[in-house]
Amino acid sequence: MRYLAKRFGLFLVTLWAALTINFILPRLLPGNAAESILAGMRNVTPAAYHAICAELGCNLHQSVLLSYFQYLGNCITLNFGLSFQYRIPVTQYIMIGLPWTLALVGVATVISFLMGTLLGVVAAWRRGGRLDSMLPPFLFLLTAFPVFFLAILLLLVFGVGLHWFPLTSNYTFGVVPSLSLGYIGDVVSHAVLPATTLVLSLAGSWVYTMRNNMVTTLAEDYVRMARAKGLRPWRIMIDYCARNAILPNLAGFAIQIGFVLGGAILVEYTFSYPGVGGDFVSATDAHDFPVLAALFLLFTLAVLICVLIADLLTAILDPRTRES
Amino acid sequence: MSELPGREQVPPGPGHAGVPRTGAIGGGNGAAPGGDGVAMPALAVHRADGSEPEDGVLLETEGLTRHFQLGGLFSQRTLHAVDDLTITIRPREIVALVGESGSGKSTVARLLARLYKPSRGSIVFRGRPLQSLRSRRDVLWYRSQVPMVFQDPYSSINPVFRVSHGVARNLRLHRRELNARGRRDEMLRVFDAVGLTPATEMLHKFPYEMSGGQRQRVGFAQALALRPRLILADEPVSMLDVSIRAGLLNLMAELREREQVSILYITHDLASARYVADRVLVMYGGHLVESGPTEVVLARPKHPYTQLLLSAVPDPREIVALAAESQDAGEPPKVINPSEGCRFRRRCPMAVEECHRVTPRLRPMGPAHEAACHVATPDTDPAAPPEPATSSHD
Amino acid sequence: MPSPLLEVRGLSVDYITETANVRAVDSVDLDLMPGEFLGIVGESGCGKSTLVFAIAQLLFPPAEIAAGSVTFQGKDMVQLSDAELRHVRWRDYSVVMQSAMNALNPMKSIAAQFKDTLQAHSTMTKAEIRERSAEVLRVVGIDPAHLDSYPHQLSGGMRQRAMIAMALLFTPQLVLMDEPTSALDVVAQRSLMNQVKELQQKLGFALIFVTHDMSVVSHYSDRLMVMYAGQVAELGPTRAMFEHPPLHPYSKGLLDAFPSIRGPRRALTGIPGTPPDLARPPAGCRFEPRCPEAMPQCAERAPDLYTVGPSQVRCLLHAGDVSPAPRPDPLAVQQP
Amino acid sequence: MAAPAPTLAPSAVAAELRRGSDALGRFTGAIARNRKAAFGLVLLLLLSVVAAAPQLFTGRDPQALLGGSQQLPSGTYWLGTTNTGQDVYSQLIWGTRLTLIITVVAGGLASFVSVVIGVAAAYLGGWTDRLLSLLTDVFLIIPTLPLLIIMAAYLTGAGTDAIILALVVTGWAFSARQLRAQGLSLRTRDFLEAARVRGERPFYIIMVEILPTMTSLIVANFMGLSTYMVATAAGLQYLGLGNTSEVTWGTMLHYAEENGAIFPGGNPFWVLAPGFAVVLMGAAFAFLNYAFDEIGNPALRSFRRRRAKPAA
Repeated sequence: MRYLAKRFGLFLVTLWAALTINFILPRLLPGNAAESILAGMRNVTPAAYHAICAELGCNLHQSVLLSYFQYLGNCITLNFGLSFQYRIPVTQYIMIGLPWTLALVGVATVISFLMGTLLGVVAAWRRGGRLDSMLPPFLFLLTAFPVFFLAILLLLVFGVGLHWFPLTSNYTFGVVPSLSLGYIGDVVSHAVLPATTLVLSLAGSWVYTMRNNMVTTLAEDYVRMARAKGLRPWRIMIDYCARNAILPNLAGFAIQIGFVLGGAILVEYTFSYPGVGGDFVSATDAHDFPVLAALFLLFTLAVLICVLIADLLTAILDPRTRES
Repeated sequence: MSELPGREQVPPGPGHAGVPRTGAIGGGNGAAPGGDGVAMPALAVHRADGSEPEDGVLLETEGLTRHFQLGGLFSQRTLHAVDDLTITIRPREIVALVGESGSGKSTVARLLARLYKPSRGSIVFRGRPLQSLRSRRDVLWYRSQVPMVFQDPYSSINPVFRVSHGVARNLRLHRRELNARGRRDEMLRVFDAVGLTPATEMLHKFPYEMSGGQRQRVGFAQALALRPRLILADEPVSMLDVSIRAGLLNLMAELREREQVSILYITHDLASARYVADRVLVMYGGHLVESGPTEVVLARPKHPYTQLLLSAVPDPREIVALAAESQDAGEPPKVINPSEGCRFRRRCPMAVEECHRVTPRLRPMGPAHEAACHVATPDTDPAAPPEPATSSHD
Repeated sequence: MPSPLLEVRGLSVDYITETANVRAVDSVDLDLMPGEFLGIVGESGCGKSTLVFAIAQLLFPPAEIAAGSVTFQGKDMVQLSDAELRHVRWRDYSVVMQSAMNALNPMKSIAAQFKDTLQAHSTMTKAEIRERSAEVLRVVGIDPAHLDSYPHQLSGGMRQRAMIAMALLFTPQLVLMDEPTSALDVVAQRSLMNQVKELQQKLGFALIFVTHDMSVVSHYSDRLMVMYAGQVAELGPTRAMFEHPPLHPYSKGLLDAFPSIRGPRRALTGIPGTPPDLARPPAGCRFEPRCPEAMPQCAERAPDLYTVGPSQVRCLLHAGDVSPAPRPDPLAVQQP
Repeated sequence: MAAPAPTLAPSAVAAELRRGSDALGRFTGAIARNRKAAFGLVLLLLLSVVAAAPQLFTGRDPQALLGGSQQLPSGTYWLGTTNTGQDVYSQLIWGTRLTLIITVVAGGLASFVSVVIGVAAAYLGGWTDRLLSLLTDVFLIIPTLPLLIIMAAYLTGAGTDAIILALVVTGWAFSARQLRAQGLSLRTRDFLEAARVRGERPFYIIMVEILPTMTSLIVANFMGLSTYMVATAAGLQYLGLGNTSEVTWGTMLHYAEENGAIFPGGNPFWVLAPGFAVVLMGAAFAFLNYAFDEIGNPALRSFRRRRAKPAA
């Protein structure tokens, strides 16, 4: 249990760090920049003005510490204030885009985890085979491709070039969202290219990490013992090799979620896919700080939850974390 | 090779005139030490050649203790690695510290090398307590006289530099009186002294170009460069093949003779301790359980653990296996939050009620021979020469 | 003479690396009788572990069997495919490795690791598996309550015993042990050796026991094979090698390198120099550069295995057609 | 844009320690022999030459409005023109310099920070280790691109230095963790205790005894970080952050995307050229990283089984 306590401690500290960064960053702005942003606002209602001021900390008569705790209070109660652009509560605004991004990132993560693990395990298991000698160099090259360029390439080839998939957005404009097969088909066809981009960008490093772990595990004595015991090859691969290769790195995989989210922002921007990733970029252009802050917390929280899940799995599956 | 001076004729115990030896130093890379016989270790305090003997003690510890805190904030547990250790080391003497894994012998070495701070007790080197050595000059004074040789030949030398790196650093730090020329000559001298010849060639090699035995010799050469008083050797031969081991053991005996240096030889191998050491200290579970001149302790072991250790050492030349059918499974003691009483009691065939209550203190068993056991009986006639070691433990 | 359980003929193993192909084991011949205890002794790098893993068909790249045959139960194991081998493994011969700490799967309990072995070769029910596992643990002196603990929760000695218990699950005809006691202290080592000998006599399996420390097997093994630089230097009854000086100068040097714990103390000389580089083995006898009794022809002519009484030795001194210069064995003379 | 994750298991350190010889001599040898490393190095040298002397490769001013809007590649404009008629090819050449500078400087600084924190945490141990490891874990968990975008957004108009600062602050954590792992496995090595027993000062021990043995991992991490920096910096500029008036491959991608270069009627080469240039630079560093991974841990090398099982 001590292992879990330690990891939960990390969860809290990281959350607090994210909150604090969010609080400090706007205050770091050089004085004039804050004014210039405010000056740039069109038809700013007094309430919005004060919200922005509080956000940017320009009403200095209020002590920083007080506004810090006020800010923390707001975050806990999910009250992130109003979006500058749309004058609606930030939480409400986020909810619109969130499901789309969750679907996209969720699917991409699951696929790349499964594909990455499978390819890594098989490549390492058939050491010296075609797959193992051809895979690593190709995969490594893949990591050299920036995500947004992968997106552009796929868009260019399959969208503009072959017209297999629509070019932008999450479903055809004007189609009424319903559970009909047609609508779902439409949504899926819109999601294929963005999801593929994410999978390609993530699977690359995952397969490489997995293969390296497997290669190290294969050299262990207990794998040689497993062969000596006459166990079936696939049982050795799964029960002895994969289990020892995957488990210690679950936390490492969870941290990769951070990269997936980063990727999602770039992909949604390129495909103008209306998820929170796209919102993130548009909020940046519009200096919509409350939305930016909330989304940043959301992303950090997402990764934190994944890391916690990974820790839970490790605590359950890996006996070494249990007290001897 | 001439017959070796019979150790047995020399009655043990300090103060007796040692038998002068004419141990010639064998050159050659680990080559059999040639010349007329091998420098056999003997307890020589009064040198026949009249060199002025040092005063009685080089290093002594008083109630030396080291505990380690384990566990998190709530489950605080203490590991008693070394408890209440009182030993003395004299000049030009090889003392063997023998014990199994978990006995605390390596912790003692690290305490004497100031890698660990004692939890309690004191260490006094040539009359100066270590705790009082604060300034860099004082620390360097101690470091220049008490170097250490480590166990693992593959990790005790930095692989990225040439093997002469360690020796050069020692000379630069502790032998400031030497100029570059002087340092170079000294490097050649120490490499020759440990049998790494041709020294000029060996100096330029990298660690991965050397065998385990040669690397350990580099370790000794680094120590020699300081003109040390006491070398702490933490299991210097245990990772070497048996055939190379003999060369290193002979080297230690030679160094003790020629370089007037004492060696604390830490090992789990009683046979090698008997071969090279003048005195032997046996440790179990962090306690010193028996100490005395090697031949006496091995001839008449008083502590049941020493007897068990002695009987368990397989000797290929024994014609028939000793009928030592001891059921002892050799499980190491648990020294985490240990209770009072002798720590060997659970494995001891002679344990009595008192053993479970009172931790035994070291009691004299014969001249310079002590054991920490309630049941052990001192020698009736201390002057009796030790009969040949055939005792067996059943 | 009953037919041997295991016949090894001309077994050679190569390590294939980009720079050179190193012949770690050079055409070893070996016969093992049922129920026989064979000790294999040699220093690091002499190929003893490689030989045993070659016999057990457990070599991983870059090591590969270059030539020779290993006939066990009438079948040449080198020719068997992995599938065919799988049925023989552990049922008829099992392996005990050096450090039990990483030979046991850290992620699975002892019981689980016994279970998957039993299930691979039999159709025992869960209860039978549990019972059999408890039984073999009791045989090696471990409380069956430890079945559900994990490797990191056991002490060094107990892990080693659990490994031996696992090797005896099917009471195989042959057990191969690769330095099972080197990680143990001398007291634990003796008690384990006593137990291994007891089990061998009770269950009747043949045993190949590899160690770098000659003294460990000196009282337990029936026959002893001394290996040097990938070749068999000497092979013969154990007691023959200890009661009077061994035939091969290397075995003699090895034996003399042991400081004695009892009896008179003698000066040790050890064996100076280092073993040859197996990538470029010398023409003549591989021990010649370090041999105190080397003769001029030893450098050119590679000795074969010559039979001397019950033993075989790879040394020209015993070639019969060479008159060794009569030199008294220095150590034998002054034996008091 | 996922950062490559070269895992150098501590057990690999043992292999390196046993084989390590004088650092520099062996590296040049290792690089020469390793095809990937050689390929990466040649590519890098080429890019550096282009960065150093762009005028050798194009006479035109990258900003000058010359041709028509988004013309396809032709004899005069090898890669076509931008929407304002600028020559895409000369922009590509002139953009090399700043892109390489940002990458190498950010990669180098992040590497430096990760070495300092990683080695300090491993060597000093105790509370410092706990604090630094916590700091590393926190920066590992916080998603890097969002944090980067926020910092860039707040620092708009602050130019390239701000971007480099943001890249370094968010990029150091992963390699710090790896360096700490290797540092910890080194701590148990006796030669560090031997140095302490000799009376060496801690600073000397870190600088002379620890760092040289970690060179192959430090270099591998620098290469890995540079691959990450190329892609991430380009990503930021692609989103329109940082100083969009400077000529870099990232800004080219930004304007190309905004002006529909990839859609029918646009000049696709305006986006493909900088895109593949970024990939090229990333690949150069990636291959060097991969090569140093193999030097550090030979077991990872992929090889073809040469000989079939021998007949009896």
